[in-house]
Amino acid sequence: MAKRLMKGNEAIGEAAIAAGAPNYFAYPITPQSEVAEYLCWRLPEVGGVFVQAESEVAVGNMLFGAAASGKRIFTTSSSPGISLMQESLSYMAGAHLPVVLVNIMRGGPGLGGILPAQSDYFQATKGGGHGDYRIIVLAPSSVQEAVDLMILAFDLADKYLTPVMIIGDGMIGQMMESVEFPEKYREQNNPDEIEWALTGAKGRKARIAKSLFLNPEALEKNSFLLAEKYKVIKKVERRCELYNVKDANSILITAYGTMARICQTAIDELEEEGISVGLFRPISLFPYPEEELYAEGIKKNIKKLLSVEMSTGQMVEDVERIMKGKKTIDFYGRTGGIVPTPNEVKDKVREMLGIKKNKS
Amino acid sequence: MAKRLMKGNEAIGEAAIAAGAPNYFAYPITPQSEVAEYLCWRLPEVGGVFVQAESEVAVGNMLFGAAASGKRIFTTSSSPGISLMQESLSYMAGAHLPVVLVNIMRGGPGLGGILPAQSDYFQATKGGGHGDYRIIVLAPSSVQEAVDLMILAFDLADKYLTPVMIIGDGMIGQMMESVEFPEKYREQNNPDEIEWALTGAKGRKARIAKSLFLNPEALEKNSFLLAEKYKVIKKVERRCELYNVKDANSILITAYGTMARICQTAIDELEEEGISVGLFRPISLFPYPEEELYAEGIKKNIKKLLSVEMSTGQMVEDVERIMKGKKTIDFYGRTGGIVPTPNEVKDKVREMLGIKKNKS
Amino acid sequence: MAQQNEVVFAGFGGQGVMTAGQLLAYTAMDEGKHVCWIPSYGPEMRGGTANCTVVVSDKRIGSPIINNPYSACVFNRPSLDKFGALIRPKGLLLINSSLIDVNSGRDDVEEFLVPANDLAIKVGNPKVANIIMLSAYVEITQIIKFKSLKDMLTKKLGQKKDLLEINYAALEEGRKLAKKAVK
Amino acid sequence: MAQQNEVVFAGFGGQGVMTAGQLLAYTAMDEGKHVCWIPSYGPEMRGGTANCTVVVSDKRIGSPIINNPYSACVFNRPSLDKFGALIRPKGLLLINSSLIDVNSGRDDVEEFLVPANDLAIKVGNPKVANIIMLSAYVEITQIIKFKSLKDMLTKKLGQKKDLLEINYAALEEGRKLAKKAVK
Amino acid sequence: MPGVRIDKNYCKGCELCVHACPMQILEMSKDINLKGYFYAKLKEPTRCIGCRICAITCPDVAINVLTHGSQFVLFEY
Amino acid sequence: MPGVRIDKNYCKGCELCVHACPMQILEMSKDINLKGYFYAKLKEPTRCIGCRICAITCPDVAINVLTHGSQFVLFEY
Amino acid sequence: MANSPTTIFERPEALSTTVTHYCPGCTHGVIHRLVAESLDELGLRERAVGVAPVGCSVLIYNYFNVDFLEAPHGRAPALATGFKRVRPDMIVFTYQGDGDLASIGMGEIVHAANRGEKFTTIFVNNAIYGMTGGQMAPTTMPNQRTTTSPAGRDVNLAGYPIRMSELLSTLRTPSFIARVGVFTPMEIINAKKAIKKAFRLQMENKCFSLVEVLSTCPTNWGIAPTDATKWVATDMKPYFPLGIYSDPERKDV
Amino acid sequence: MANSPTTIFERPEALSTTVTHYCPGCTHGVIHRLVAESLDELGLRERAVGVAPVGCSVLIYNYFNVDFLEAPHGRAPALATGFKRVRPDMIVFTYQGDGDLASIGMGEIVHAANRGEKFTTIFVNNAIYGMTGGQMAPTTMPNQRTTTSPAGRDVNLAGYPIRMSELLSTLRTPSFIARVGVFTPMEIINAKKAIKKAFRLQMENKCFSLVEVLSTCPTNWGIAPTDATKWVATDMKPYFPLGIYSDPERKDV
Ligand SMILES: Cc1ncc(C[n+]2csc(CCOP(=O)(O)OP(=O)(O)O)c2C)c(N)n1
Ligand SMILES: Cc1ncc(C[n+]2csc(CCOP(=O)(O)OP(=O)(O)O)c2C)c(N)n1
Ligand code: SF4
Ligand code: SF4
Ligand code: SF4
Ligand code: SF4
Ligand code: SF4
Ligand code: SF4
Ligand SMILES: [Mg+2]
Ligand SMILES: [Mg+2]
Repeated sequence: MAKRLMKGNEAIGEAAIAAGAPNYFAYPITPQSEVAEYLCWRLPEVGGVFVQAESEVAVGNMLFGAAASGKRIFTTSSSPGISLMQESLSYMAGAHLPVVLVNIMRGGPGLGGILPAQSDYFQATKGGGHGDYRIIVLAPSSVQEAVDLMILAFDLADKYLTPVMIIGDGMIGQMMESVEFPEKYREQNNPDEIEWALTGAKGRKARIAKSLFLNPEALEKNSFLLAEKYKVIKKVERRCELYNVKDANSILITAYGTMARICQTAIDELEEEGISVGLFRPISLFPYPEEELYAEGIKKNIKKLLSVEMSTGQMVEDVERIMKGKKTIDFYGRTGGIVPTPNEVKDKVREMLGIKKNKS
Repeated sequence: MAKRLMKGNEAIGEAAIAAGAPNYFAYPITPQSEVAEYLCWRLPEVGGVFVQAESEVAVGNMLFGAAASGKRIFTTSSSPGISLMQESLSYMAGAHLPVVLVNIMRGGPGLGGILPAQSDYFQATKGGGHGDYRIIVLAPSSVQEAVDLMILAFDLADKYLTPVMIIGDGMIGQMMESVEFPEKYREQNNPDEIEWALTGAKGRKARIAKSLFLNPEALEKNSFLLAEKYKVIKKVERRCELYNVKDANSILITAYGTMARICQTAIDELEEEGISVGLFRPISLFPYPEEELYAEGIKKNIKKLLSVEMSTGQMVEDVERIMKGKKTIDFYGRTGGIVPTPNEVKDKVREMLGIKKNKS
Repeated sequence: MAQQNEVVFAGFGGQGVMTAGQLLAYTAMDEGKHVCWIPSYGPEMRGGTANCTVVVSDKRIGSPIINNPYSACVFNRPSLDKFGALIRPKGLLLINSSLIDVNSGRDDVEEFLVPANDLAIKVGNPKVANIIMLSAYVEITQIIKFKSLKDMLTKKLGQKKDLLEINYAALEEGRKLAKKAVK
Repeated sequence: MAQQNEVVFAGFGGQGVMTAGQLLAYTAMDEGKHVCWIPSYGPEMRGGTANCTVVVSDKRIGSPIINNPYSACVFNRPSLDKFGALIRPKGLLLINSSLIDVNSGRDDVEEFLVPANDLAIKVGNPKVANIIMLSAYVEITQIIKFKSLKDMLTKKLGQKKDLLEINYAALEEGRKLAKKAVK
Repeated sequence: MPGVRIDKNYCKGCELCVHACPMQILEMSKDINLKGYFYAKLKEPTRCIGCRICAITCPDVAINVLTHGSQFVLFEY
Repeated sequence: MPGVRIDKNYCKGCELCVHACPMQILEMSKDINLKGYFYAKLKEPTRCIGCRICAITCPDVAINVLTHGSQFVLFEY
Repeated sequence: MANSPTTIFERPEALSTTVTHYCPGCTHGVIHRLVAESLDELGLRERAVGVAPVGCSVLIYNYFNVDFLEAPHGRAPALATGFKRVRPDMIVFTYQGDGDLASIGMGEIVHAANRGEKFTTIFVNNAIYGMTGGQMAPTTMPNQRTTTSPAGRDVNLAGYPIRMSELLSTLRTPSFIARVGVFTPMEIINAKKAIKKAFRLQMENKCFSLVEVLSTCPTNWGIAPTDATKWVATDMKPYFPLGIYSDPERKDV
Repeated sequence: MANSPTTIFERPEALSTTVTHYCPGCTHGVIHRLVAESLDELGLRERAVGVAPVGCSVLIYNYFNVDFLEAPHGRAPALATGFKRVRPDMIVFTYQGDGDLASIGMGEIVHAANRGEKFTTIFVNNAIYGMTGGQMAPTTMPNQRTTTSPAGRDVNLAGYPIRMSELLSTLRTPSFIARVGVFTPMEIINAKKAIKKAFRLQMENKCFSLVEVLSTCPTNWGIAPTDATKWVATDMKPYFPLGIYSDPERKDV
């Protein structure tokens, strides 16, 4: 299909249609309102469903209801809105329902600001809701990848019957890049072919989509079932990308999303200075590519690891856990809408290597 | 003061009064509705404020408003209710407001069940809301400790201007034990003596309690301010208790709350069998007593660590991170309202030591 | 008596098993012992059986959850079936023989039959079956002083003279029976 | 031309700087280049200045955020003050001399004065100042073929004949001026 | 000739039907059902007019109403 | 004799006052203020009746109204 | 053959044979049956999806032969909206208590009604939080004793009971809104009519429909079932007048 | 001394001298001033606490010499409740847009009003989400174009605009509820009266008070400020009738 120049927010909306999920429930919030502004006219064109809800609490629960139909459905929001969906997320996870959520992160906590941030990593990966559950979390670093991961997200949601969240910083939503969509758009799921979908108790026992188990044995069984599911996901759904990784590396940077691209530029420029740095970019944040990171980080040419984030330090805790104290791990972060620039990353790397900053 | 036999839920309510915080906003939910049923008649007696809100979303925000007055205020709830407070929690943290919340945890995810659980550890300690913030988390293991930690919680909230959460499993709320309260109950704060409290712009500039910073530099400044705060808290507010820790220990158990007491019984009985096991009980879950745990866990007599939780495994991730891969860490958990019994813990320990289970 | 004693009170909702347990706990506390009372709560509550466990100990109490309690007072059949089996060997079992016509069938526990409801009706109020059972339990185990229990009742019931009388009577009935039983 | 070229379009909201940037990005993409267009968004938006950065490259683009862009087209004074200083040495700066009566004062960048508003009024529509500026920029840098830009405009404006005419005229004006300037 | 069938094991002894029956021909039995409830029973079967009022009143759907042959309908339901 | 003072730097040029003035003695100036807005100004000061309508209409509180000596009050406000 | 008996009243097909967990005399049971009968009589059971609330009726799905969703407390209308929008061919209903709908769920029900979502809500108003042990609800009567208003609801601190049918019928979007009771056989008959009509209107894709049913909670009211139905008639009905508050087929409301 | 001029209209003390960020002609500015004047005239500024919404007026605290709280979107009434309950001696008000109050904040405003919380709400109804760029609000007029209803609000999918004053005045708890406008000088004068009365009633600890103000959003409506005020008069006013909907001092409402 021909390349198109598209804003991330619009591309995300179109990607859902391509994935056979033209069913959207949302509440406006900067910096991702363009998704709704795009889909409100685009979805009717393709016979989809567009609902502007009264709140994000309602959105989370509309998704819950719609998901039980077996059709693919999704929402997009930003940090404060996602916080309001935590109860329903916990319910959907507990009821084993597939749903895709996109969080175009803005600065927090609280009302914070509307500029790009990555400070919802903990909320997304550790579970902001109550109870023993996790959700799959994917982090695109370009508009094209946002499109590809959207489509993947729906497949994973259906495969594992779990909520899947795409987290991108404000830049992913706001920037325009060229994107390609699949030649053939996917048909919507046929509920009648889905053994758990609520289609009416016709000629079969009634089906129930629920998370209540008054009998503790049953509730524990459900929680262990979830735990098993996450084990499998951790085994087979880890995704990451390496950049400029070679024996010459003295430092390995970990960064995800747009932050990783910025590090790439810093890495290229450092290479010219004769400083060789590798980049480990997790694409799936849950499951975290633990083995992969460890394998790279443990290499003896790697003196230190550096986690670069648009936060005061969240993913770095996972990097520490995974590296088991085998290497020193440094952190560089800006937050609240300020994005670390390639220069800042370069300075940090030089500092770590005890190299004097050459004028520039 | 004379000992009183009290239900945990009621003792928690009385403790708040003792702490000079007779201001309560809540929405009923099992297994902690007794707090409201106690305070609805008890607070009027002491000239306090009792408000049954329309929802937990409202509760979180009533707390937000009330906290800005400078008076001590609090709520109690259980897992799903706490999930609904995440947005407001993030706001209060961002606005540097003191507030105390109690989560009498029940089985989850979703509606789950109403029996005791510890599956909200991640939500509480990693921040279920959006943005760069943390909250102080304390975990009592007896009704008396629940009372003591309630009083401490209000002091910490005022000291650091941050939300503080007490998490206890359903048992803490339901069980009756003897408790003592301070001889002298604390007076309520006097707003006029608090430099940040909203008392009316009389003869001074207007004060604003907010979390919005449209200027990214300002927002980052606020986030770094929070980060600094957490650094200090991590340094000076770590709390834990050791039980039966000695050189004879071959295994160190980590457990918190009621779970720790159950482990104590198991430990006592194992000791009689000649199996020596120590217990590390974190009292503050954030900040986690990292140095303390490491110091105990690293001792060479300790073959393995065992994290026992009423969950499918949450705190164990912190134990792993803290032990830096220096020791193998095992996990035993029951969840959904099922509480590991001393026998199960004993069996697990024997299994870890490769000891055959002696009939019992 | 053991350094730590555990007893389960179990029966239908409405048979006053929770109160019986609380009375024991209050009294033991006043005698300076460590106590822990924990109810069963949750699904089984509504329209079903209720039970509580009371732990009385000379030292700080560990697990509030007891797999195999030392003793139990069972007020109805389901409770006997459930807890009869759980009691520790050499343990103690009081059975409300007014409503339960069988026994635990265990030979490793001491068993006492207490026709609590019949005696209650005899003293004039079916509601005090729980007091009769409790008083018998206290007499047998001496876990607390009989006098302390009486004082506690007096304290709790306060002014309600007539109620007090019936409860005193109930205490006596339970005690008499236990004395006989223990011979 | 460098392997990667970055240009900032900056001015008041309403001066069409976003559109200018997007036109460039669309065209460069059609020429098979890697492109990234990123707007400034946030507080400054409402009633303030607006700007966007366009990165055009032969290889995959790294950071969408550019500290020191190669070039800038500034439409008003605040934009000159902000971006004039950021441009890389040997960089390129186009100044809307209709509204800006000073220059960057830098001797290490190539500077061109484009009286965009005046020329726009001349061709009959003050709104096409952005097209004039863009066309001048393209002529100078040859970052894309002039023809491709014209085709893109044709594609975007489609039927709107009269508008098209004015835009063509704007393109020519910008180009003429640039040719002169570059001599 | 109409009649009602009360499934005593659905009955929870709430007595609503007893109070509702226009003929006052229902009563509570002296003995209890499996769940331990005193259940409702028909006192004078012959006087039953098959009006179904007891049945529509019962929260536990413990009552069926039958009739032999034609049955006048007191109300549309 | 009443008069109005318009602080042109508060003015955003919305023209609401111009339309509101019962005497139609306000107009928009040809030049702009610091913020780049064409601001409102008094066309015929002498005809101002000091009714305050322009002032209460202004969303940006750019207008003060003064008077010398007594001033009849068109409306309680 | 006058001697082969014909059944003139029996358990509806849409109801399962499970004995409910409801307390003796709790009229949740009657309301369940009315819903089941309506689904059967309109032939909707096989394409119906119910949404359970959090409240005593959370287990409603155990008592119906109908597909069910279990909503978070108060959010049933949002779930119903989500499901119905993607499956407009199905028949969707929520069953909610007064705490669920009128307290925590206020936002969701008002907006679902205002958008004119094509589902049916059965609103069971028993003036109390039954499941959690009898706390005060927004519908609790003035001076009514509850576990969180032991001295009776103080209208000066907690305000007056909320009348949802009146509140919702201020919305301009067409809807069917009625308040009925099940405290006498006569009222049960009327309640049945209203509930059936609510479903019929959904069937015809006409509008959002809601039936508020005054119900009892003998357990938490602390009175006998027969006294509970009397209390509804004497105390609740005067404050919560029965009737049709909004009807797409009647313009004069 | 007829030649020393006396000021008969000037910026109220409760307003700061900061130039607002509002678009030209946005009547948020007028409403701010009316609130400030009321506080000054009643002598309440020094014991007042405002609660800012999330919406274009989120920065309201920059424009007042009054203590302020900044609420999460829609929750201002809950914050006001919390603050006022612990400081009944203070004067508390919320300032909320229609998205904030009528959409996400529906539950909080209805329950605060129903509990009869003693604070004042200024409800700015401009039929759109201003701050986020002009999306549809619950109050958006039928067929009104917005960024999420580019073809105009479709009442069959999104329902009709919600009339909050009518909805809230169905509550039995005493309250003062009025709808006013600021689209002509005359209406501004009436609006001032209503807002001042709302604060006076709070001062006297009488009841909850809410004033709904029909406001403009020239920017997102895409018309000139002067046309915007006309549109309020011609299009909004007929659907949102002005007047007093509930008044503790008048029983005949
Ligand atoms: C978020 C959340 N808050 C609170 C609860 C606890 N809770 C369960 S049911 C209920 C109220 C039930 O009352 P009502 O809706 O009137 O139903 P009823 O039991 O009276 O039929 C509450 C508060 C919950 N489960 N979830
Ligand atoms: C939880 C949450 N959801 C959404 C938003 C985004 N948001 C900010 S303001 C607003 C609506 C503003 O509209 P309105 O309340 O009418 O105020 P106005 O700008 O029109 O004055 C929205 C949806 C947010 N900040 N927080
Ligand atoms: S059918 Fe009518 S008459 Fe017969 S028992 Fe039932 S209520 Fe009484
Ligand atoms: S109404 Fe039903 S449940 Fe109640 S007594 Fe009669 S038969 Fe039994
Ligand atoms: S005071 Fe009245 S007359 Fe004078 S300018 Fe203003 S509106 Fe016109
Ligand atoms: S109303 Fe105010 S802002 Fe508008 S033009 Fe007049 S003075 Fe300027
Ligand atoms: S508690 Fe009340 S509402 Fe719940 S089942 Fe029992 S009687 Fe019915
Ligand atoms: S966007 Fe609309 S509401 Fe917001 S300031 Fe501008 S005109 Fe006013
Ligand atoms: Mg209820
Ligand atoms: Mg608005």
